[in-house]
Parts: sequence; C-alpha cells; structure tokens
Amino acid sequence: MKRIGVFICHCGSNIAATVDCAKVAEAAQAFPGVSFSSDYKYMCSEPGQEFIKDSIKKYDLNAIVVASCTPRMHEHTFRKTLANGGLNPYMFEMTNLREQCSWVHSDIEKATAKAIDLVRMSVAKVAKNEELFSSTIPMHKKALVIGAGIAGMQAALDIADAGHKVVLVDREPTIGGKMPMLDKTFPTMDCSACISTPKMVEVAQHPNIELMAYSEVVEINGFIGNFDVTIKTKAKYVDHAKCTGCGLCETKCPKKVPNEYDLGMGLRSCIYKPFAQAVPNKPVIDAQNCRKLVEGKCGVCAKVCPTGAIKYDDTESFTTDTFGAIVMATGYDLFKWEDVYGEYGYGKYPDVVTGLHFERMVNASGPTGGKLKRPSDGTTPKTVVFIKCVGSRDSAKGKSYCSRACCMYTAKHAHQFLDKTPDGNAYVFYMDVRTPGKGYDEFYESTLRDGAVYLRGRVSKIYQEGGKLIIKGEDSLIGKQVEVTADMVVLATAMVPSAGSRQLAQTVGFLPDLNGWYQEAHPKLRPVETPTAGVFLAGACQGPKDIPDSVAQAGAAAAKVCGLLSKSQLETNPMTAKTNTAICSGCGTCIPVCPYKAIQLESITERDHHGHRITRNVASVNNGLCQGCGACTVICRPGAIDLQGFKNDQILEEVDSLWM
Amino acid sequence: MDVIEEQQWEPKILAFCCNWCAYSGADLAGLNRMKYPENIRILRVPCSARVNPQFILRAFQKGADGVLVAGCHPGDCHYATGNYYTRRRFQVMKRLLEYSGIDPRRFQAKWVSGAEADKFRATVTKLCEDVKAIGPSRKLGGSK
Amino acid sequence: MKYAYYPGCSLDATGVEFDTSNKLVAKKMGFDLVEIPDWNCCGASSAHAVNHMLALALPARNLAIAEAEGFDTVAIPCAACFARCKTTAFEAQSSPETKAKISDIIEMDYQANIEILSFLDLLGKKIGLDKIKPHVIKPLTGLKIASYYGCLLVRPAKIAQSDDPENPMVMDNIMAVLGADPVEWGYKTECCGASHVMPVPKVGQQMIHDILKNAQINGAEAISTACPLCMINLDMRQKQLNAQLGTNFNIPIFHFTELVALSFGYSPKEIGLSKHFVSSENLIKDTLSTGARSDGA
Amino acid sequence: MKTIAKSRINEALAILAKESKLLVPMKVNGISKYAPWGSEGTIQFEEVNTLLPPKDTLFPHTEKMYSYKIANQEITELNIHDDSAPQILFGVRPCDMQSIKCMDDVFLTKSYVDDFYKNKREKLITICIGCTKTAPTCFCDSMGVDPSRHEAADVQMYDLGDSYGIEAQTEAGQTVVNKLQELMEDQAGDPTAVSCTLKVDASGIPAKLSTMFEHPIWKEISRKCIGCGTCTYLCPTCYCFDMETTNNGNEGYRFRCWDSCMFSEYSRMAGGHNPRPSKNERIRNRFLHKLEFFNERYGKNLCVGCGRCIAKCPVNVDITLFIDKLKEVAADEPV
Amino acid sequence: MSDTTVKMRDIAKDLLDKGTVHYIIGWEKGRFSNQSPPAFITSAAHADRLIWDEYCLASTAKYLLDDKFPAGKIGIFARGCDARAINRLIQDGQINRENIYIVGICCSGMKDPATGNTADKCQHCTHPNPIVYDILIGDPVPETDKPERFKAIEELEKLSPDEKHAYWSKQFEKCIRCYACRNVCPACNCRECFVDQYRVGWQGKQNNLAENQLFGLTRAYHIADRCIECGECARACPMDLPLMELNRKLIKDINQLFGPYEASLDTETTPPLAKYHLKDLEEFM
Repeated sequence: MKRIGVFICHCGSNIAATVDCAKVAEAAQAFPGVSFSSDYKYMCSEPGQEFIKDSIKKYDLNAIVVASCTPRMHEHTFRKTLANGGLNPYMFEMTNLREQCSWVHSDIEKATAKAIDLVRMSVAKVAKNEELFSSTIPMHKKALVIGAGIAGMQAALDIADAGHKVVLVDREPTIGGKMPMLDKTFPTMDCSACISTPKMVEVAQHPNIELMAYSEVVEINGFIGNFDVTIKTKAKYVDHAKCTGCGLCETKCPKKVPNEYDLGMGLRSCIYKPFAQAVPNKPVIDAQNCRKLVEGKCGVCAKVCPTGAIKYDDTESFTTDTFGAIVMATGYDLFKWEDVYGEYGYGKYPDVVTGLHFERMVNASGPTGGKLKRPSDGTTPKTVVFIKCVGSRDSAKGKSYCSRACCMYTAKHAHQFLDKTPDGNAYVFYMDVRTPGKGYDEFYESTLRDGAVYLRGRVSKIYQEGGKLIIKGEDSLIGKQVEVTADMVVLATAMVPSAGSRQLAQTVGFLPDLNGWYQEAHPKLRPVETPTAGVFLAGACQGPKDIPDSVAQAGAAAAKVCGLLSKSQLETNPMTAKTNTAICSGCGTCIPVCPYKAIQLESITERDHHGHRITRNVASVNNGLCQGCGACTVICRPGAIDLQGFKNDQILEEVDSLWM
Repeated sequence: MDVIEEQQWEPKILAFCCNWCAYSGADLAGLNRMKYPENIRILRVPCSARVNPQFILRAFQKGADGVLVAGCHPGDCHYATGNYYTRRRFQVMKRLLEYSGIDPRRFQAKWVSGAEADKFRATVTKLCEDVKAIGPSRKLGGSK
Repeated sequence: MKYAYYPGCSLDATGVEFDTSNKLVAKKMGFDLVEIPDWNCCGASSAHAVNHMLALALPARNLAIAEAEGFDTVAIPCAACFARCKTTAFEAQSSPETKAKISDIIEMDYQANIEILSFLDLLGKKIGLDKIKPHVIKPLTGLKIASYYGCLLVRPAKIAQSDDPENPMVMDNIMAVLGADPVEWGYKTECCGASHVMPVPKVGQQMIHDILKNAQINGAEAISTACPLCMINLDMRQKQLNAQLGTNFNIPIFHFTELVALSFGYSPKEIGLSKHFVSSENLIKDTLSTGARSDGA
Repeated sequence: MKTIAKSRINEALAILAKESKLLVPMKVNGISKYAPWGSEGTIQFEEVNTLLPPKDTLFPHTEKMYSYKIANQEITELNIHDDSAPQILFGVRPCDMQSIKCMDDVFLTKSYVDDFYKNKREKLITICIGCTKTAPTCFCDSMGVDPSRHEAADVQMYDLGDSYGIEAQTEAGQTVVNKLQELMEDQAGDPTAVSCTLKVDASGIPAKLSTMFEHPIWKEISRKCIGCGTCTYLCPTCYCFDMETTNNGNEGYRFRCWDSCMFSEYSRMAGGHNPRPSKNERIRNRFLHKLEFFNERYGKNLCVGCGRCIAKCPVNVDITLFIDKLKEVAADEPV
Repeated sequence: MSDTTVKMRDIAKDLLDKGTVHYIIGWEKGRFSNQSPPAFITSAAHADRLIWDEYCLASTAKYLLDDKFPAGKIGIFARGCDARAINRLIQDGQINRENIYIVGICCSGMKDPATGNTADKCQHCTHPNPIVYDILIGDPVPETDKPERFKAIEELEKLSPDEKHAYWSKQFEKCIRCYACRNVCPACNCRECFVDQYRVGWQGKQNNLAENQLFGLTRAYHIADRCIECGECARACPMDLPLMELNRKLIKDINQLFGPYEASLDTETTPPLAKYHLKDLEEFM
C-alpha cells in the first residue's frame, strides 16, 4: 500500500501568485493513497528538502510527489532528496506547476483547478511507481579511432594526450588521409604536407597510440564501455619489425605501376610507400602487381633487402580488442563525375581533371614536380576553366547538398594557377560563392583581384576541338551563352562518404543519413554523438567539411570520449524497457523498431501448463544499449515489453485520473 | 448534460508531450510567460513514440474533449527515429477515430520543437478553440 | 517480323529518300514495315506550342490505330514525330486521367502500351547489329563519318530514353558495322537550329556552321543523320553558309539508312542520293572502291 | 379453455405493460431477444426462439452490486444496489422456462440465496407459450422438456391458430390473467403437440460420465473448439460470473458480469497457475457441468435443449453429437 | 463426392501412412448438411471423414497455435486464406514452417449456411489460391484485387461524425464480448490478450457500449497492418458485427498512406506500422 506525500511549492510568488497552493495541498490530501500533503515556499531550498526528508520519516511515506517547476530543472535534485531520505529515488513524480500552469495562466481559480488536476495525475502515477535500481557496466579505458585522416589523427592525439590508450586504424598503407595530398591550404596558403606530416609523426611516436595502418575493422559487438572489435591487418609482405625503411627495394623493383597517391598521374614500384613521408615509413608489396607474387619470378626486393624483411608468404592477420568508446573518422571520397557528367565528356578528355589532380600537379612532391602540365601533351596550360558544384547541389546528376569546401579550394586553385602562369586566364563557372569562414571571403576577393574571371552559370558542354577544349556555358548574370576555349578544365567534384562507410556503420550498429553521411544523434544538440551510445563522429564522415572544421569536430569527439573514459564504470539509466516473459510471445515485432539494437530474441526453457518442458523465444532488452524511448512498448500489442518509469499502467492511471 | 452545465462547461484537453521537444517547448512558453487556455493538461512521455494509441482511445472513452500528441520534428527525434513511428501510427489512428464518429478536430498530432514555444501556444489555443466550438465530447461509446 | 511504320509528313516530301532507304534496308533484312493506315500529322513543331491536349491527341490517334491493328512496336524515322509520340506515351502512362482524356478526344481507346522506337533504335538495338552485319556486302571501309543525332532523339532524356543523352552510340555502332570509321566529335547532340534558319537566320546559320566545323576539325568526311529536318538543314544550307560566312563547306550529309543501304549493295540511284544538295558521288566512289579493294579480291 | 384472439393481443400487452415492465420476444437492431414492449423493432411471437436467452432479465450481463465512497483511506459510504422492479416475461418458450428453473436452483436453493437474483425473481411473472413448431437445432424434449408447455410458468399460453389459449398456473399468474378478463372468451380447442426433429438419448449419461473424467474423448471433441464464449453467453443456463471493482478516485462500485468457463483466464489463479490450462479441460468441465455435476446436485440437466450453441458455434461444436458419441464409446475404452 | 474430397482423403491417407505427418487438419461433415466444421485426422483409417464442400468455412490455420511444439509434422489443408494465416503465424514467430506440411487447395469460395449465398468472407477474397504449400490440389482459380471490397468503407466515410457515431454505437451495443472474433483471428496470436490483463487495466470487463467499442477499436488497431482479410472475425461473430468494416478501413488507409500492402503474402516484409520511411506522408503534423 502506497503512503504518498505531496508537496506543493510556491516557488516564491512564481507559482503562488496564480495558484492557490494551500487549496491544492488540501485537495491533494483527499486523493487516494495520499497520507500527507502540504505546501511550502521553496521546495528546492535546503530547508524545503529537509522538510521532505522529515515528512518521509514522520509520516512513513514511501512515495513522493513534488509540484513545483519543470522536472527538466529539479527532478534530479528531488530524486537525491528521496535517496537521502531513505527512499528509492524513483518513487518520485514531479508536477510542473510553474512553466506549465502558473506562468501561462492568469485566472487564479482556473489555474488552481488545473493545478489540482496536474497533481492528481502525478499522484495517480506515483501510486504505480516501483523501485528502480540502476545497474553499472564496466568501462574499458581504451578508445578506437577508425580512419587516420586529419580528423582521426587529431581525435587520437587529443584522447591520447588526456592519458588514455587509443588504437588508430586506417585501411591505407599510410596514415594521413587526403590532407598530405594537398598542396597548400586556404586561406593561409601554408603547405598542407608541412602541417599534416608532423602530426602523422606525432601520432606514430605517441606512447598512448597504437597505430594499425593497412588494417580494417571487420566486426564490432557489445555496447558502450564494452565494444568487442575485430581488426584485420592486410598482408604487407614486408616484416616491418625488420624493415628499416631504407627504400632500397623501391629503387630496385623492376615493375612500375600507376601511383594511386598521384591519382595515377605518376608511377610507383610494386613494393612501395605511398609517398616519401608516409607513416609508417616502411613499404608494403602490392600483391596484384608484384611479379614474384603473381608470376613467381623476380624476387629482386628480397635479394637487395639488407635486413631480410621481405616476406612473400605473409598473410592477413586478425586482432581482437575491447574498447570503451569508438570514434568514426572515415572521411570522404570524391564524387565519380565520369559516370554521369556526359556533357563533360565522361572523363574521355584527358585534360578535364578534378581538383585533387590539380593539387597533385601543383604539389612540388607530385608527379610533375609542381609544374602545371596538361595530362594530354605535357604542355603548360594558358587558359584554365574551373567548374564548381560538379555533383554538389545538383540533384539531377549528383547530390543535393553543398560540399562546403569547393568554393574555397577553387578560389585557391585559380589563385595558384594565376600565380604560376602570369599570362594565364582563369575562368570559374559557379552557382554561388560561399565563403563562410575566417579569412575566407577576403581570400576569394584576392583571387578576383588576381584576375580570375567568375562566371555565374552552369557548363552545358565540353568538347575537344583540335588540341583545345571548348567549354560552352551560360553567364546567368548577363543572360547570355558563353563559350570558352581552354587548355584544361578543373572540376570541383562533390564530397561523398568514403567507400565502405555505410557497411561500417551497419557493423557498428547505426544507419547513415539519406546521402550516406553518418547521422549525428541530434542535429543541434548532439552533433558529434551517434544514436549508438559510445560511438562518436569526427570529420567529413558526418558531412562535407574543410580542414579546420574537421579538426574542431575531432577535438569535440575526443572530449566526449575522454569524458567517458574518465569513468571506471557507467551507471545505466534504470528507466529502460523490460520484458514480461510470461506474456511475451517472441513475435519479435519490437526488434526492428528499436533504434539502438537493444532488443534481441533469447530462448528460454520452461514448463508449460501441462508440465512439458518447452523452449521458446522471448524479447530481451540490453539495458546497456536501451535509452528508454519506449517505441517498443507501443508496437507490442499485449504490452509484454514495458518502459520502467513510464509503464502502461502508470500512464493509463494518469489519463483516468483526469476524469475522476 | 443540461443547459446550465452546458453554459459553464469547460473542455478538458489532454496533451501528450515528448520530454525533449514538445515538453520543453511548453516549458519555454512558460518561461516567456505566454498565455494559453487553462484547459490543457500535459502528460510527459520520453518520446512521442511512447504514446500508445490505446491511451488516446482511453482518454476519449473517459470523456476527453480533445487530445494532443506532440513530439520532435522528423529528423530531430532525441531517439533518432521515434517520431517516424509516431507519424505513421497517428495518421492511421486519427482516421480510425474519425471513422468511429469522433470529430477529427478533437485529436491532433503536431511537431513542436523545444524552441517553438509559440507553436505550442498556438497549437493548444487552436485545439481548445476548435473543441469549444464543437462542444462537449460525446464519449467514445457514450453519449453527450 | 512486322513493325508498324509511321513515316510522318516529311518522309513524304523532303525526306522521301529516307523513306526509300528505310524500306530497302527492311526488304534486305527481311522485316516488314507496315504503314499505319489513315495516319495523320503528329503535330510536331507547332501543336505543342498551341494546345497541349491537341499535341497529345494527334500522335495518340496514330498510336491507337497501331495498337488496334495489333502491333506491339512502331518504328518512327522522323525525330520530331518520334519525340511527339514518346511524349504522348509518357504523359498517358504517367496519368490515367490524361490517358482517359486523350482516349475521349480521339474517340478511340489508347492503351499507351505500344513500344515506340526511332528507326535508329529499331535497327541498332531492337533488331541488332548482328542482324545487319551479314548483309554488308559493300563495306564503307575507312569512311570517316560523324554520327549526328540532333536534339529530338535524345532529349528530354527521361522521355526519349536513348542509350545515352550526352553521348549516344547507336549510330556510331551501326556505322562501324558498315565498315565506316565513326569519328569522335563534340556536336553529336547539339541542336541543328532548323527552326531558327527562317525567323533568325544569323542564329540558325551559326548553329549549322558550328556543327559542320566541328565535324570537319575532327576529320569527318561526311555526316550521317537520323532526322529528316537535321538532314535537310545541314545539307541544303552549306552553299548559303559559304556565301554568308566565307567558309567552304562541302560535306556530304546522309540519312543513316542511306549508308546502310549503300553497304547492302544498293546503288546510289536506287537510294536516291542524287536528291542531296551536296554531292556525295566522289566520296562514295572512293569509299566503295577502297571497300572493294579491302574486300581483297 | 380461455382464449385471446391474436388480433387483440396488443390490447392485452398494453394492459400488462401498465403496472410492470413488459418483456416480449422482438428483433431489435437485427438481434432477436426479449425486449421491453414498445421498443424499436419487430415483435416475434411466431418465431421459435430468440437468439439471446431471457437470462439477463434475472441475471444481467453486467450488474452493479454496491457502490462506496472513501475519505482518508476510510470507507464512508456503502450502498447496496437494487434495481429490481416488477417485470413480466411474455412469450417465453418452455426450454427457456426450464432454464429459469435451473437458475432458481442455483441462486435460491441449497442454503445459498443470492439477493440480487432473488429480488428480481420475486418480481417476475413468466408467461410461457408452447411451441407449435421447432427449429432443426431444437432438442428440448430429449432433455426432458415438453415443447408445448412448462409447469413452472405463472401463465401458460397455447397457440391455437388465430387465438391464444391461456391458463394461469400460479396465483401470481391468476392475478395477471384476471387483468385480461374482458379480452378473453371461452373456446374449445387443445394445443397441438409437437416434438423435436433432433433427438438424442440422454438416458444414463450422468452415470456414465461420472467414470469418464480421464477419457480420451474429451481431447477429441475439444480439438476444434476455439475457446470463445459464444456457447456460454448464448446459453440460457450458463450462470458463471466474475466480480470486479471499478475505482474512480475516492469512489467506486463493485459489479458482477458474465464470465465464461471457455475463456483460458477464467480459471487462471493469481499466481498464474491454471487448473484448466487447455480447451480440453474446459470443454470437459462445461459438458460435465451440463450433464453430470448439475444432475448430481439438482437432479436435472443444465442443458435445456434450446439448441442455441449448436446454431451459433463458429466451428459447430455440438453437444448432441457429443452425447451420441458417448453412447458409442465404452467408458473405459479409448476412442 | 467432389474429386477434391477424394484427393484430400488420398493425400491424407498417404501422409499418415508414411508418417510424414502425425495428424492432419481439414474438414468433416457436421450434424447438419450446411455444417462442415474443422476435423483432426490422426490415422489413415479416419481419413474418409475428410470432406470438401461449400460449407468448409472455418479456417484451419489458427489450430496450429494449439500445438506450437508438435511431436512430429502437422498436416494442414490450406486455402488462400488459411495459407496467409499460416504465413502470419510464421512471421509472428509462433510456428515453424518445418513443423507443418501444407496441402494447398485452390478455393472458389464458400456459402453462407443461413442463406446459401456466397459467404461474405469469400465475396471479397483476393487470394483464393494458397500462396504457400507443399503440394497443391486443384487448378488455381482466377484472382483479382477486388477494389470494390472497400465500397462499404467509402460509404461510411461519407457520414457525418454524428451519423458515424450512431452507426457504430448501434453495432457495439450488440457485442456480447464472447471474443470469438479474437479467437478465430490468426493475427491475434498473443500469449495473453490485452483484455485479459486486468492488472494493467487496458480494458474494463463490464459489458457496455464504451468498453465494447474500446475493445473493438483496439483489436482492430492491433491487427491493422497484419490483417489477412480472411473475414473469420465477422463470420464467427454471433451478433453479426460488421468487423471487416473496421479492419478494411485500416487496410485502406495504410495502403493510401504508406503504399499498397497486403499482409502475409510472404513472411519477410515488415508490416507498415513496424517501419517508417524518411519521406513518409504528413497529413496534419
């Protein structure tokens, strides 16, 4: 039998001015189950809380209703009060008399009547409350960062600097991601490699960071604090323990193939480091092309290797580890414009390239040693056309979203080109120029001053005529068609989620958004969290970003992770879903509805009414994963799965109480 | 109900509000001292997806004059996807209620974000006006 | 195999040799082209600018007749007719109301389920290259030809449903099968400006000029077309262009089926090549002779 | 015998309806049942039987028993509920008349008297009308009921073609008949005896059943049962009920309402244990109750042969087929 | 005797003899000629009790719930409606396909025992041929999607709120809460129905219009996206409540709102109310 105590707060005059608190308290006294009822000036005050604790003892109360401000403000306060008063903190309900009654009404009589109703609802509900106890789950003080681009590296460093162990995984032979490929960064024009490679080294040397390059996450089980992860390390065919990275093998390797790092514009040997400052700075063998591995011949690298590090029989290896938190930093890829932009020639014109090609070309360590040359004939282009929004903001052919960085790097490219080619002409076709960033618009202005010609309009056709490219487009500002004869065209292609990121998201247990970007838990308030507790987002995997934004978000994600890892165990929220196995028929309808994959079918063995042993399935909730939304409770027709703290009978009582 | 009662009749309207958007929207309305009719009784739930259509049936059975279900805008759900189910459930439910002879104006489901104090005020005010216009609820299975 | 055949007005007039060559090709390849009985003008070039329903009803009547006759495919040589028919089918398929309205207007039941093919797609896709190959007895070896599709066969993409709106290849493939050498060029699908040459000659002429020029630069000796209007426009106005713009174009223009027919062994006379403004006599002589040589007697 | 011309029957009803609530067989809202005379619907004297039995005139589907008020956890008010009033049940058929006798046994005899029932019963006048035709599903005469009359009725009527013969069988009945004096004339003529087309031999069944509690026949006949309450709710003699309280804040009331031994939760105990876990046990209980237990306690079958369950069971579970089958099987030999 | 009956008996004999199944569910004659209730044949000797005629109205599938953990395979004769019911039970995790042997029967409809006309439940049948079976008896009968089955609903929708209320009150006043509708329904396969959970208090036990209607609407909503339109509820109802007018209303709306959907044509497709689409319609939110 419940012995309920009701406490009506005046909140000074905030409530008392519009609600006759004494009258409410008096009315409450008569509600079923109420043993004590009173009003008080400030319930949240120290003496107010003392009053509650004393009353609990004095009147032997076992459930409390406080009618004051919004529970979003003081629910936690009063729960503690109950705990200190010797009651289970969940034998408590709060009535919102301030924000939702006194402040929004002026007629004292009506407001008081409403207040009485609201308190009756809380009393009716608390009469059905049950003691709840939060369990704890251990926190493995180790973080996993997936993807070692600038965001991943930054997150790893921040977490590691805070004194936590981090495993940093990247599928490429080197970490660093796209940033080191770039030549200069806007708007400051400092050398991209010069600021990214030191970070790579720092990562490599950090005592708290375990680097796993050339590796992929293949399986993730468990939940916040306890993610069991399996990581596959691809076969390198080089024993990095023995290898000194001297590079002799690379020089001697007889077979050369196009270098991915230079987007196929340059050549590399089949035993290779993607680029000079690669980290780890040791080579791997490209099994598809290595003559030894393909034809069984050659073996030069093994012969020349001074430390005998070459290992042709190397195989992929698997490691498993447990992590408390995961940071997703899988970055982006470039939109495959060749597949859809027929009007730009489907990539059949060699001199139509992407911005990233341009970066490699103007990069001193790139295939052309920093000289801008036409891929077709190696001549220096005099007229270059830049086309923005290739795949971005173009739902007809590409994506409807804006890729955010293109406006700036295109301005940078135009600037770099004019810088290198004093007598050159740069034309930029654009839809809008978006430069929301520190020093961004100034930079764009300077590019205009450099002489870049900005044409507002789309390009309808590119074709070759003689050695030249003819670009036909529209200048919507003068409303005329324009035609430019150019030597080279640079496309600002859209950013898209990196290959395999959707699959990875499913492995982790959340769904990407419509465009395949990782969906944050809340667009405004939880931008670096995912719906899966303990999994965070850094960098472009969440949506197109430039470098500073990626780094900033990486920092934010790291801060969240550190917050988690600073705890030795996690208290679970006891207000989670719970199955009544006697009623549950194991239909499993609740399973797909749960956004957290917290529900699974588990089989139980019992005796049926005739005493036969039977084994049947029932839904079981993992309260480490369950966040207490209650979606499952509604899909469950017999109400076998119910939400503690918001149980069906509690809500029904609340509803009924309004019409007593 | 006789004439005298009829005159002094005040509708009672139950509003299910999700804790993260609609309920905080209502709080914000209070913070801004906005005024709306006293007829609204808010019932707090973690997510609009926790609102079982049977609760609405129950309210109408007991004599609710109007019922509101309010949650986060699609895409803003604190629990990522809850309100997508809400959206499906209550579009179906509203039609079923209407079909059973409950004036469609008596039941509403609305998206109210934590910032949309005014939308909350406007919504409940409108709902209240509508209900007052229709008159006392003919209880589900009951009579006026 | 039987196909409904909708020649349209122009194949009765300026494009008569297109009609001839189509029929020759069909005869040789052994399929029947059955002209839709009592067909009417499809309304192209004017109706759709005047009255939307009329522009749908005119082609619909022809299609409905073809359906009633029990055909499942109709082949349409004229690109404009093709575009109008496809549009009609598209709108009818996407809205039952429209379909009903149309049927009501033409007082016939239009199902909108008959397959509508350009003559190009009929040969190159439906019937297929491998069916063409065996009949090529006089390959056009080495003939550098620019395949010109124009706009109506490929646009709007979702209606025309060509193999590729930006870079169609059907005609190029056919040309290759004939032994010719299709050139890579930039104006495959640009508009020929036919409707401009009368009202605004400057614009129209410029458009023709650009096409011919680009074909020339990319080494084309001739241009193959799939639209009677493009054909006449590119063919008839070269002289005028040379006079106006001081160019010296002399590029033979063909209906693509004329070239097919040639390679099938029909004589220029049978096909009616003499009707063209720009003479193709020498070009063909050379080509066929080299062809004959490469046949390696 | 005394008769009333059918043409004047409405006058008679008008007279009867003066002092008490008059219930007559009617089709109301598509359902034939005993409804207050004058309610919207069509009177059905000529039909064999109503779909709904008259049992709710004495034993309502839902019956308020008492209401209470509470203050400070103390009961302050307690009102026993009694809505009994004079009622006349007109045109009740012999089978249903028999069912009232059965319920009388249950609610009024053997040292337990149910006041709610008693109050209603004492104020009830039963006017029985003999059947002149039977439905295919009627088998009352196999259950010891005479389809043409029932001695327990206060007034017995006979269908004589264009008039009704009337006989008072009790004092109460006589007073009613007296009210109709001026409508009545004397006329010769005796009721046509009818008998049911559907026959079963129920002799010796109770004895045989008493040895068959564990017999496999139960499993066989129960298999097709879907466990709904149609048979029990349409049965004129099924009197099982459940008691519940509706609590509305500080006041509430206790009511009883029909329950069905066919429902799985009917016999489920608080702890979840169910002595009749499957329809096998439930069907057995129902049939044994109808044909054995009741016999042992009150010396008559609890089945009156009205045939409603046979007509309406969605899967044709048929008590007469069961009785036939019982005849075939030996008590100890499995089917 | 129809040759379907002959085939049924032969197949039943064969299955029972071979021990493929340890019993088989079909139909037999009842006491009256217009009754062909379900039958459970446990040995080949009794196979000749089986019958196929125009009064085999009851569904066979629901009985599978009585034997969720069978000793051996259960044989079952299934028409279109029964087959969909079986799918329903499988998708709801109540039975295993491996445990049952389905003898499909192509069905051209049954008769109403009272009137002799085509039974309502069959009038609007969209899938007379079983969609799942191990062997099939008879040749498929033509199927149409019968849009006219929503006619009655459209008529009701036209009524004013007051008229609608009056209509349904009239109906639910009749309800005696025998729960026959629930007990025949293949979509009603909960271990414990909400109406039986007095502690939670979803549903009051009193028989009055309010409680009756609450039950009716709740049940309709519970099966909203899973109803297979077998029409058993309406057939079983002793008070002739037009229950399919509730179920079809929900089906109609769900199709309209979330795209065409027919329940239990397979065992994979998630029912519309258990999933969502980001671009779902919003009528009033």
